[in-house]
Amino acid sequence: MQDILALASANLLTPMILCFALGLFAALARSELTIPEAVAKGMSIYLLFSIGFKGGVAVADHGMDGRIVAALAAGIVLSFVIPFAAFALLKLMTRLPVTDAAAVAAHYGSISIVTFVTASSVVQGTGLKAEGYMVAVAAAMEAPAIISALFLASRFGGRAEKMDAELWREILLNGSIVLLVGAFLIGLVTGEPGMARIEAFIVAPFQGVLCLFLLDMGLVAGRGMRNAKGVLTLGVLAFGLLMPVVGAGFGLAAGMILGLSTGGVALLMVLAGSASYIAVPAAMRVALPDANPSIYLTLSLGVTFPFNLVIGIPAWVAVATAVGG
Amino acid sequence: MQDILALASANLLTPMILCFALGLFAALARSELTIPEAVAKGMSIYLLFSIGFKGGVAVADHGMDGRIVAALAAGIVLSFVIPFAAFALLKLMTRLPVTDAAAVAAHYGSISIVTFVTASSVVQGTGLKAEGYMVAVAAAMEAPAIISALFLASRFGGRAEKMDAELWREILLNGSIVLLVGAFLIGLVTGEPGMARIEAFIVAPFQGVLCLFLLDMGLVAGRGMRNAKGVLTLGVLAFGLLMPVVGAGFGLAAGMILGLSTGGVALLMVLAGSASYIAVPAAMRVALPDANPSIYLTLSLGVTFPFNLVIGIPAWVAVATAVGG
Amino acid sequence: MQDILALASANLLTPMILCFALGLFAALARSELTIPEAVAKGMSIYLLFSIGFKGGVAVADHGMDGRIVAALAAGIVLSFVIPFAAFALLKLMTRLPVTDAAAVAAHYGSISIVTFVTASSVVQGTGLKAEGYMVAVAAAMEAPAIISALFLASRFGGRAEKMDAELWREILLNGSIVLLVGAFLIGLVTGEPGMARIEAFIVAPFQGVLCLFLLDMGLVAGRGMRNAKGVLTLGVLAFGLLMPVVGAGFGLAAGMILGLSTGGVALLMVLAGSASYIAVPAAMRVALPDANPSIYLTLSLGVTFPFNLVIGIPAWVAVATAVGG
Amino acid sequence: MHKAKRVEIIIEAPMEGRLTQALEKAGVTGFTVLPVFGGSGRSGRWTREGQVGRSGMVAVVCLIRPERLDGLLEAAYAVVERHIGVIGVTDAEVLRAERF
Amino acid sequence: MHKAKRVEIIIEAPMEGRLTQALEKAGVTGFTVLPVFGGSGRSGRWTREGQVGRSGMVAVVCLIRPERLDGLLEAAYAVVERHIGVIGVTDAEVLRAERF
Amino acid sequence: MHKAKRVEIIIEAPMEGRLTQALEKAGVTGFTVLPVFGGSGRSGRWTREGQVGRSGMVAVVCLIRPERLDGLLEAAYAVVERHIGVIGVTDAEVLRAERF
Ligand SMILES: Nc1ncnc2c1ncn2[C@@H]1O[C@H](COP(=O)(O)O)[C@@H](O)[C@H]1O
Ligand SMILES: Nc1ncnc2c1ncn2[C@@H]1O[C@H](COP(=O)(O)O)[C@@H](O)[C@H]1O
Ligand SMILES: Nc1ncnc2c1ncn2[C@@H]1O[C@H](COP(=O)(O)O)[C@@H](O)[C@H]1O
Ligand code: NA
Ligand code: NA
Ligand code: NA
Repeated sequence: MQDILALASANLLTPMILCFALGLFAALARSELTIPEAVAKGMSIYLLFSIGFKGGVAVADHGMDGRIVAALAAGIVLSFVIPFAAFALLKLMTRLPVTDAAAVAAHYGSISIVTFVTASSVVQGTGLKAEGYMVAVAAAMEAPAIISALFLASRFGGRAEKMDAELWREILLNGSIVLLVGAFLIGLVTGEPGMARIEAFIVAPFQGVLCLFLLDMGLVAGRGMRNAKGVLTLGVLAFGLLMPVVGAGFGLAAGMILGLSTGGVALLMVLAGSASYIAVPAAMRVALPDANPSIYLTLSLGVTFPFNLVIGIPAWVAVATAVGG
Repeated sequence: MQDILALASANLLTPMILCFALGLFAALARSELTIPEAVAKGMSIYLLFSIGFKGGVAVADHGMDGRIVAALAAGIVLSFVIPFAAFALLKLMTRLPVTDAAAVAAHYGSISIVTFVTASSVVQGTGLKAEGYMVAVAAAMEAPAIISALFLASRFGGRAEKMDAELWREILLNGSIVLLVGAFLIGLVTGEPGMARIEAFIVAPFQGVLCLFLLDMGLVAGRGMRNAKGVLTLGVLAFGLLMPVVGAGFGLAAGMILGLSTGGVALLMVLAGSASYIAVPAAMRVALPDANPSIYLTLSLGVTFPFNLVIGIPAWVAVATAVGG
Repeated sequence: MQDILALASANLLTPMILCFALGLFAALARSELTIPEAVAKGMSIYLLFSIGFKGGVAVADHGMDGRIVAALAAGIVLSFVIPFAAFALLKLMTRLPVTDAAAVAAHYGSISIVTFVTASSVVQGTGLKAEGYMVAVAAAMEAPAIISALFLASRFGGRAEKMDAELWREILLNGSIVLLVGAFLIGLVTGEPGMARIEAFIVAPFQGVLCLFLLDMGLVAGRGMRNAKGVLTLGVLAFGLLMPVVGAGFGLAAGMILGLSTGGVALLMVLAGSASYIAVPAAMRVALPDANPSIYLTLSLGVTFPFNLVIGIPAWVAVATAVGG
Repeated sequence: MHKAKRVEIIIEAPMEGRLTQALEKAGVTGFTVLPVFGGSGRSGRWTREGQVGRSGMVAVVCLIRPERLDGLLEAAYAVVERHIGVIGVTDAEVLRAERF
Repeated sequence: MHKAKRVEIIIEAPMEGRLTQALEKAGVTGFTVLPVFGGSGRSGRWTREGQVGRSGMVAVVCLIRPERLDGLLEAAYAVVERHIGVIGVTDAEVLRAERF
Repeated sequence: MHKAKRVEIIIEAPMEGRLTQALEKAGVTGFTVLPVFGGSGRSGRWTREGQVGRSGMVAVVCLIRPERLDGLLEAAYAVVERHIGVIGVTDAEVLRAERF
């Protein structure tokens, strides 16, 4: 417990979290501070590329761990299963209509890549190592949850669009999956010599870019919170705080079964406990258009994302350390 | 005098100034070279964040100097007072209508953060130190001048909008103030350990980013000059060259009274002698809409900014050195 | 031959080429991965500035080589002459109308600055040196080809607009020429001291930025290929693969006559063998509006650019080494 | 100058591809997509700045022969129906009728 | 299809918030804000590229029932009056009238 | 409120300068340039994203007195003639007629 508190407060006073807080403050105070959309997207491309490439180089270095296939399969299963838990919880705790509940469930089965990126940097900062292939696991967890959600929606009377091939292509080839997996493979192929060439670009400035990116995330989350009045009932809010813990529990179990390193377990908890706000919302606008975007966006961006950033990440690192060490 | 010339020519041949000159040339020659708006805004966010953060870390390192409050107060007073001097000079030297004169005066009471950033890098380049809290002083000087200008406008028969709470919020929470003060506080809280994490991002590439940013400023200033034909009478032009000297004089006096370091005096001169072209123009469009934007923008961006960059900064550094050493 | 293959495969497995391949794949698979236009333009500004500046510093260091004027003249002549060869080949190999053939010819006389930037980084990676003033030669080669193309178009019955002063200004002062030459001059004037100030920005991250930029180029080229169905006949396609070899031959001859270093010869081959897709297409839209942009853009971006990146650059480096060493 | 209708559809960006495909199927010969900064409607106020991902909206403008209006509206409506957005139609005239 | 008016207001970006608030007060149910690259008018030519700060202009487009036009114009005019910009109105028709 | 015409010209970005110069010569007192994300027409589908250089298209919107329409169209047509793009005209009304 003390460890968790120490880690949490150490985590709280990093430039990253403070930048996020600054963004939150600015948005809630309705400052006109904004990061241009193109710049924010540019930074996210940088972060995805960097984290994917570093993961690939790590795997190239330490050899292809035999457990990579098992880990990928575990990630896919988690992403399929978690929406059912989320849906059940939502039915228990809230009065959301079926379609909204299914849409929210999809977000929690999928992952937040920014949470993952931040967690990677925290894990590394605490001196832990994690399996390089965790970025591939992250990519594998993006999409399956969407199927579960559509199944839930049709099964319980909601109205889902047909999942046509076009929608599948869009989901599986969404920008962040392609970039993450692509950069991972490039890192895998080029290994250390490739790293030597571009290290000054993708390693040294990483944490600084992450700071500015989290500033923008704070702005976005804060704007989401401002729009949340009326949207979020107490039950929905409580779900947004409880579900990441439940998800992280799933991740912990899976990580232990897989026999991942301490850092790897922490990252899998973070993935399972995080909620998507890029790929899944866009898919939901197409596949479940009757679901209300303000609910799922506010929950995932305005409640769960900050919760994970400030409390979840340090907590899961501490738990993984306690369990693993 | 020789010192000033030596410094000036050393300053003239830095990549920064030459980049500004390149931008000027390209704009005056109507090259289609442009820096996308989003990229320019991204760079300015980087520069503000970096300078604010470094200031905060410096204060964290050397301890909270007791004089910080005095310096902030001095900055606010300067920002209030300078518009009166500017207005008087304008009445003497030009035939601008009251509203235009008041609007111009607001710009000169406020500050140009890019001039400040450039000056910081020159001050550091000449081996001088400056108080880390000067960035907070810069932020404090942004807004007060606007009040003076509105007072002047109503007092002398111009037509000013009512300053409603909304306008105040906009001015005080404008993006650059929030970012500068926020980054300062983040630097103050995280100190050296925070710096160690993001140094590779915010320190090493700083001067290079400043180069590209000044290239863009050159483009903007040059476009402003091209539009200036007809707008600027000789009197107005002379004001744009004289006023920064007058402002710097105020800054020198305040700096000596405060007992700032040599670098600090130079920076306060730069602040007092510079004219806003981001926060104040937007405020004037709301508060004094009858004032002609071409006049104040051309003056501040097309005349005073280049003057400060090329002559002012090295001159004030030399003066501060002569007076201080 | 073995050298070429070794170099080619070493070149193929660099992060740069793999990033380009990733972009190609993403575009052909219709992934929604995109790099915002502003970010792509920002990166290209960075690359042009960096390469220009480094060239200028290199010339400042090693002294103004007497051969610079000869090299510039040679570049201009190449750019004038190559369109005639291209036009003749097009008439032989394809059934393109005169106007289209002239427009395509203009692209091949001019140069692709991204190909040049990539080649510079490969040349440097193989331990070769090249004349710093090659960037000035690149700039000199951008425009003359346009005149040849307009001459060809009017001579053979096509319908060209009058080349008015305005169009000339646009072409000669197009963004990349101004930036490249400007940065070159700034590097020349500030030399090593200037470099010391901004090295951390323009040297260390260079290859990493180039990676992300080539990812975008891959996306652009892939989109071009997707639109190419129907546009490219076999003859036109063959031209796009043969012409860079012919152009490189011209470059080789010129480089040998000039007595350039091995790296310099390779770069001149790359320049002569590359095709413009920024400056010339815009000029063609104004000067030869009846020419079909899909043909010239697809050829230069979708065929010749990838060919040069993957095969041309390593091949010309190997040829230059074989001939020079 | 030829009589035409100008149809303006404000729609969520993720639906753009589906809308324009439907328009093309309905025999539309051209359209233009404009970026949108923000807006307000039944689903509240939103701004583009700071959106993440493919969110945001676009405006699709389409000039067509009057007799084609109904087909277009039907096709567009099928796509837009359950989505956030509006469709506005104005009378217009066009030059270059060979293009329609 | 229902009769409507399409109002298009070109205005300075710093005034956007005030204008849209005024529109909302005037009972408008929706509007769309489009970015503007540049333009020309009595105050001369300008382009967005290279502007610093919150400068630039936006286009606010608003579809409303004809009977609401006067209220809207009054509200808009009060904001725009002393500012750079123009207001244009065209006749239009809209689908989805339940939205207005 | 005064009668006016609203002219909307979609044209390639490299031609923007020439078009607006021609408009000014034709006595137009103002116009607005809007960015375009993409579109489709006889020359196929295109999107702005990922374009390099000065490519892409813009929309130029111009409100004018009806009696000036012919002059404007003539001037615009001379520029646009051989280029990709469309011109649409709608009836409009404007406030602030002193501006036209
Ligand atoms: N009356 C209107 N006039 C113009 N744009 C509108 C109008 N109503 C809605 N919109 C646009 O359509 C989007 C979605 O509208 P809604 O589905 O009503 O939330 C809004 O954000 C606006 O951009
Ligand atoms: N007749 C017009 N047609 C279209 N846009 C106009 C017109 N007049 C002015 N504008 C737009 O409104 C802005 C300000 O106009 P002004 O207040 O006349 O300088 C211009 O920069 C244009 O974007
Ligand atoms: N009917 C139309 N309605 C709206 N925009 C059009 C139309 N036809 C063409 N355009 C626009 O004009 C551009 C060029 O058209 P085109 O010259 O037919 O290829 C297209 O990419 C569209 O942006
Ligand atoms: Na999850
Ligand atoms: Na000042
Ligand atoms: Na060439």
